[in-house]
Amino acid sequence: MVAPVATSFSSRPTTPESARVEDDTADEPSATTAAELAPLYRQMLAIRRMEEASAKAYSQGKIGGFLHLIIGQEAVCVGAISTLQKDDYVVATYREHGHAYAKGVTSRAILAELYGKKTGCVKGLGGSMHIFDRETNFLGGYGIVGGHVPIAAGAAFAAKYRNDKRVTLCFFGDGASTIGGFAEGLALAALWKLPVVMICENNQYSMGTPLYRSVAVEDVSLRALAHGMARDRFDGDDVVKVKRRIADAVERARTTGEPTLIEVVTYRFRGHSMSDPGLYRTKDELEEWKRRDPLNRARARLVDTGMPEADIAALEDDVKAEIEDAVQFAESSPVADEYKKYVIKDGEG
Amino acid sequence: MVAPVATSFSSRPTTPESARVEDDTADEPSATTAAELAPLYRQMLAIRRMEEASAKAYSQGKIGGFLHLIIGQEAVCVGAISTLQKDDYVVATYREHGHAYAKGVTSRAILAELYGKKTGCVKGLGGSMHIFDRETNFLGGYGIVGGHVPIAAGAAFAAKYRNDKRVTLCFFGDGASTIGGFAEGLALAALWKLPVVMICENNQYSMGTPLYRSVAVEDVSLRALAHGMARDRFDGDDVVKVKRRIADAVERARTTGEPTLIEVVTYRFRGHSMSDPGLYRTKDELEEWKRRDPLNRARARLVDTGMPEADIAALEDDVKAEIEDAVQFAESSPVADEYKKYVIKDGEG
Amino acid sequence: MPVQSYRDALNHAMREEMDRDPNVFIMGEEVGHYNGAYKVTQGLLQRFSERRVIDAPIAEMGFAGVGIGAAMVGLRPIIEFMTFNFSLVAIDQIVNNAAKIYQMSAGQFHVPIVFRGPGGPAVQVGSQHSQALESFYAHVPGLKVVMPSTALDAKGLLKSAIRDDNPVVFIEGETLYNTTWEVPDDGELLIPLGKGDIKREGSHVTLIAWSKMVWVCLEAAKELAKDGIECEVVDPRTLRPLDVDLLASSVQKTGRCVIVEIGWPVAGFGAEVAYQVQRLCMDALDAPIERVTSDDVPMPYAKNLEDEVQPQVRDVVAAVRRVLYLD
Amino acid sequence: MPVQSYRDALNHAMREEMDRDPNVFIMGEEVGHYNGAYKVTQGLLQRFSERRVIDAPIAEMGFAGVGIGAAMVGLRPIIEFMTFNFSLVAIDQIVNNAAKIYQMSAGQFHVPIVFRGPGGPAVQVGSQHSQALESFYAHVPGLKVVMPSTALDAKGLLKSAIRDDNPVVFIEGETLYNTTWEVPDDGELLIPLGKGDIKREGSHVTLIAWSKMVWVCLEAAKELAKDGIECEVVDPRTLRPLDVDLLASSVQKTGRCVIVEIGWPVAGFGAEVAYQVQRLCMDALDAPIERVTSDDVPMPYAKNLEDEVQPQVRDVVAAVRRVLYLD
Ligand SMILES: Cc1ncc(C[n+]2csc(CCOP(=O)(O)OP(=O)(O)O)c2C)c(N)n1
Ligand SMILES: Cc1ncc(C[n+]2csc(CCOP(=O)(O)OP(=O)(O)O)c2C)c(N)n1
Ligand SMILES: [Mg+2]
Ligand SMILES: [Mg+2]
Repeated sequence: MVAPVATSFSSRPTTPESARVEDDTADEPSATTAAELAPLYRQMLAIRRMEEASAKAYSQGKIGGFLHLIIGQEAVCVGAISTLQKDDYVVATYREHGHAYAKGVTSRAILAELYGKKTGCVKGLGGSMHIFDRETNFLGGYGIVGGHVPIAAGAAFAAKYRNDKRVTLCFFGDGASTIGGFAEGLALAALWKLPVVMICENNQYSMGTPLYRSVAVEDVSLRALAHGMARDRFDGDDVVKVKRRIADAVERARTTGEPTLIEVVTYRFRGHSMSDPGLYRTKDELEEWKRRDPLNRARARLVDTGMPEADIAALEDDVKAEIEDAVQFAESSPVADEYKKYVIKDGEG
Repeated sequence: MVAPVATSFSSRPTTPESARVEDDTADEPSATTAAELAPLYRQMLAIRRMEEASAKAYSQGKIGGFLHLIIGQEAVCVGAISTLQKDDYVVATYREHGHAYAKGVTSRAILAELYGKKTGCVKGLGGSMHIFDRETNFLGGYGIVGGHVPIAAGAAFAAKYRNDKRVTLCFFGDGASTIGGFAEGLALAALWKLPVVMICENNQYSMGTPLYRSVAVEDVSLRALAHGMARDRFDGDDVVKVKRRIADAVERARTTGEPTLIEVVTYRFRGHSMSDPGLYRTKDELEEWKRRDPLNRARARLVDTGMPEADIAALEDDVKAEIEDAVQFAESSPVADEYKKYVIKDGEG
Repeated sequence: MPVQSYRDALNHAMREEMDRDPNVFIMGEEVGHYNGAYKVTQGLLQRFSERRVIDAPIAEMGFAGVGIGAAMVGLRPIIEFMTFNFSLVAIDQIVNNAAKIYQMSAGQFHVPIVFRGPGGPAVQVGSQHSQALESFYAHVPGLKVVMPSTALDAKGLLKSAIRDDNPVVFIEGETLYNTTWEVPDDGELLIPLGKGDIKREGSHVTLIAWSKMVWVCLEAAKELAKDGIECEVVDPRTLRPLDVDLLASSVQKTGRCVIVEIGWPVAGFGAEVAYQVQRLCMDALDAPIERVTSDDVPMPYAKNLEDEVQPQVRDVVAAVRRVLYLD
Repeated sequence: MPVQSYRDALNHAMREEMDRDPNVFIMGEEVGHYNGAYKVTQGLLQRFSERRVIDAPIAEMGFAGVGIGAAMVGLRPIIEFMTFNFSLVAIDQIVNNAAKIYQMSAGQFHVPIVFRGPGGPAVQVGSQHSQALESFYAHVPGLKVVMPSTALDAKGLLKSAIRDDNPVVFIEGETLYNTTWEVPDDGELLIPLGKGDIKREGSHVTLIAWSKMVWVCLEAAKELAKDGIECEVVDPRTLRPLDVDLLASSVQKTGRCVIVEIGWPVAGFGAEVAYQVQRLCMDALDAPIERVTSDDVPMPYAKNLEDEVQPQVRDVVAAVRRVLYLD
């Protein structure tokens, strides 16, 4: 019954080739100033240091469960979210510490959450994957791949319903591009013309699977074509460029209400989560990407803008102090203690 | 909190414009012969008469539940399935009497099933929506929109696994184009290069909703673009043309193993199901489509091929006799009587 | 008092709540232009326009999620599933998002949303369209689950559900839409979620049932009354939270309990009811608790088989006689 | 006898069955090149090549359906869910297709498929990743549901599941992979589905538990033995079909019953067990049946809260003492 011919179901050999974007602006840095770039650099650095601190705490057993770090990808969330106003919404995945921080959640609240402390942004109930913050309109980190995409469309639906001009950014991974929740959320956003920007952070792997083994065509942004939706695709290591390109889409959403699908090509320097040794990629591949570290790139550009080295160093010291304080805060906070309170609102309504 | 501006979520006024395909072959009838066309015409006519008989039986209370007729769309299933070999698979929706018949299920077995009789193709257990037939490799009629698309990919997967060169045809409606099951089935077929032809029967409505209120772009075949998949789109009222165009895709699947997404534009003359009065469309619209009735068209072409009127009439009498016999068979068959037997195979395995 | 159909009661509940609160909207397949596959939303599009009555394409996972996102930021969506059979493609949104966002956000976001539509077998629609999924939803903390049996309950409970700050799964009886009941013409008719109702008083046996099975129990009770057997028919109305006190006090009185449910037996909601009753009434029980349920099979299409599979009045009568040791 | 880990037992079961039958293949996220998110499929890609060990993209609904279609035409797929939490996006395929195709086709097509993967809370993975969904699947006729507690059962039951002609939902304990048990080195080690097992004999109280909770019960039994209380620990192993005879005969003997489950209480599978036990053993029962379950809440992240929510040995001990009226 079984044919003797071995049939392979994967479309390419297993060694990935680097999947850089064909993009004519790829190597032209976007014009910027110290005033614009310094706060972006500061945020990226704070996210990097915060995540390094969390990795350390994890290895000491102070953080548990799944911990997904965004190290290497910081320019995407920082550049994208810098285009928003406070009232705008952000919806993200389980890899969302950076997005929460960029939207205004403090490093204290994030780290305390990872430590499972009462002072965490969700009182130790959510942990790394489920950061929520009403104050900054951070609508959450979600653990089911693709499941949050319709939720982002829903926040945008509310903005359209109220005509309040708020914009929603929705972040998801390249691996989410094959799941129904993404397809349905995208279709509804297009049909109803909802003011949402769907941002695929293509870090080229979903866990250990390179994108070419997940999709037939390695360009997630093409999904927009069938919906007549605006789309964009670019490299994500220049934070200013990310900001510019996302700003166009945010502007489109704000003024015309129309959605955009954007794919940003990036790379994570760490494993999928803390337990992943990353054996599916070569050291060379990783090193190549590290040479394009968005933080180094931003720092170098900051120097180019004429910002004095002493000022940069002061900024860096400030970040160091902030994260040290946040770690200290998380360490010394009391453990989580309430959990029955947040099941049903207002008793038996 | 609510803006005073009324916001419409539908993208066009509610009167649909006729959605004909831009297709340079639209009005050139494909060359054919009586030998080719006569059996196709016979099948279409038998399906029409069988469905008319079932509508009558429904109104007499002899058939219950949901009854979805394909009247007006017969050229699609007949033309498409005529390209297959017996070993090939067909997977369809709840609107599948025609597909089953075209694959070789008898009108007796289909009508007896609709009557809930023991002699029905699934012994009265499935009814109109769930026709299955192992003998002809008809893998079923399914009631959950989109849910059968992955199953079709699975049958094609098995063909690839065994390298047995079988081809799978999967039929679904325009309304299925927004659901996750379709998106995932399509993505997997493309990724794994499965020998399946995905055929969207775009009859322009999902229940009472015209396609322009279901999707942002009224071209379901565009979904193929993002997957690098072959696609086609054409009018479905010329059965020979349907046969030719589907044959190309079947050939592709059989020889290269590659999938194709095809949209066939058609129209159903009856309501969505027997309980639907079809108030969402105008009489004029319906009449315009009826003028393009694929049966009339096929009959006229049969005359053109030189088939004597007497032979055509004989064929029509034959169909009449077949369906009368099938009705008689259904009426006189014993009622269904087994149902506990088909829950778990072989007792408590 | 005016008599109203279950369908109209639901329709008026939505209309009144949409009149009352501009944040309430309804979304689902065919709810607008088509006036609802079962006409429950009749006239709402005309009254409230396309902004608030939104026809959705076939994408239950997507529009359930859209409702959840909208609810998080302050709207109060009513999401109609054409039938609850189709909620299975959206259940991840309900279980993993709607039910958990209040908890995951430590109370910062809540999800005031109603998922509603008909559930349970209808007539001859086959196995994929004939299932009672209440035990799935009742299992999940963070949800409320409501299953009204009468037009009165339908109206009062749906209004409460729409005003509730939590996600509510509201399962209507697909075969109850044409049933009627006395319903006061009162815009503030609010029946609290979590309170059961005694649909008929009796002292010999307690029958516990919800949705359509209440009607079957009432019929059985009538028949049994002819033999002098008085059944108390208790309708919890809300499965989560469950009014265990009401159920227990009835069984304390009667000492016998039959649970009647339209769905499959194994791990159905009736099992939970049985557990609670035996826990609270073990000493009072004069016989084991009996369940009358659907046969443990996917639903066949043929009418004769479908009737055989579903709980009938005669099955309830037989079970009552068994717990009374009369046969 | 050689001792083996639960993980290796599962791995060997699949390897042996794939050696035995060329129609068996495995498909799921990261099952191939990554050797499985939990390493259960370690080495299978190398042994069987990409044709039979297929890495799927994130599309559970899609690849569950692909498995079903392939099974209909004669293959025997093993579909791995990275965890059963993600089966919720595929549940429509399992309930409406896998479970019903044998019935809908009146026996013409059957679906020999295994859906497997870890289920139940792990450690600190939060509410969306910590749920025990066995009561959903056990509700559905047409499915079998298996939940092994030991490496021995894991191997013998998985081999039987792969050879079974019906769809089997095979839920592994996410925290059991490293546990060990004596497992004979026997390629024909087949434990029949639907047969329970007594994991410890005792005469005072019957503890009914499956998967990880068997271990908790064994610990509790050890502790209680110090006070002279002898618990019988009964593991149904298969929830559907359920070995009610074994459960009932134990309770007939002991007269007391505590059901321990890791999931939510309301309409959990424990309710079904309780219904069956009270039905068959009402006269023998000297105390109401007790359940020990998770708290009725979405799972919190913090370790201290997570421990509080889940059933612990001390909770089982307390319940046993309650049904013995010792406190
Ligand atoms: C529906 C579902 N299936 C599987 C998983 C397990 N899982 C968690 S993250 C992940 C990979 C996601 O990859 P991608 O979308 O590229 O995001 P990244 O982790 O790279 O940021 C998988 C398979 C899940 N969380 N949800
Ligand atoms: C998941 C799901 N949602 C809703 C339905 C109810 N329903 C049955 S048919 C139908 C319309 C389908 O339209 P289309 O796909 O265009 O097929 P057609 O009926 O026109 O052949 C709907 C909404 C269903 N069966 N399944
Ligand atoms: Mg990725
Ligand atoms: Mg259609």
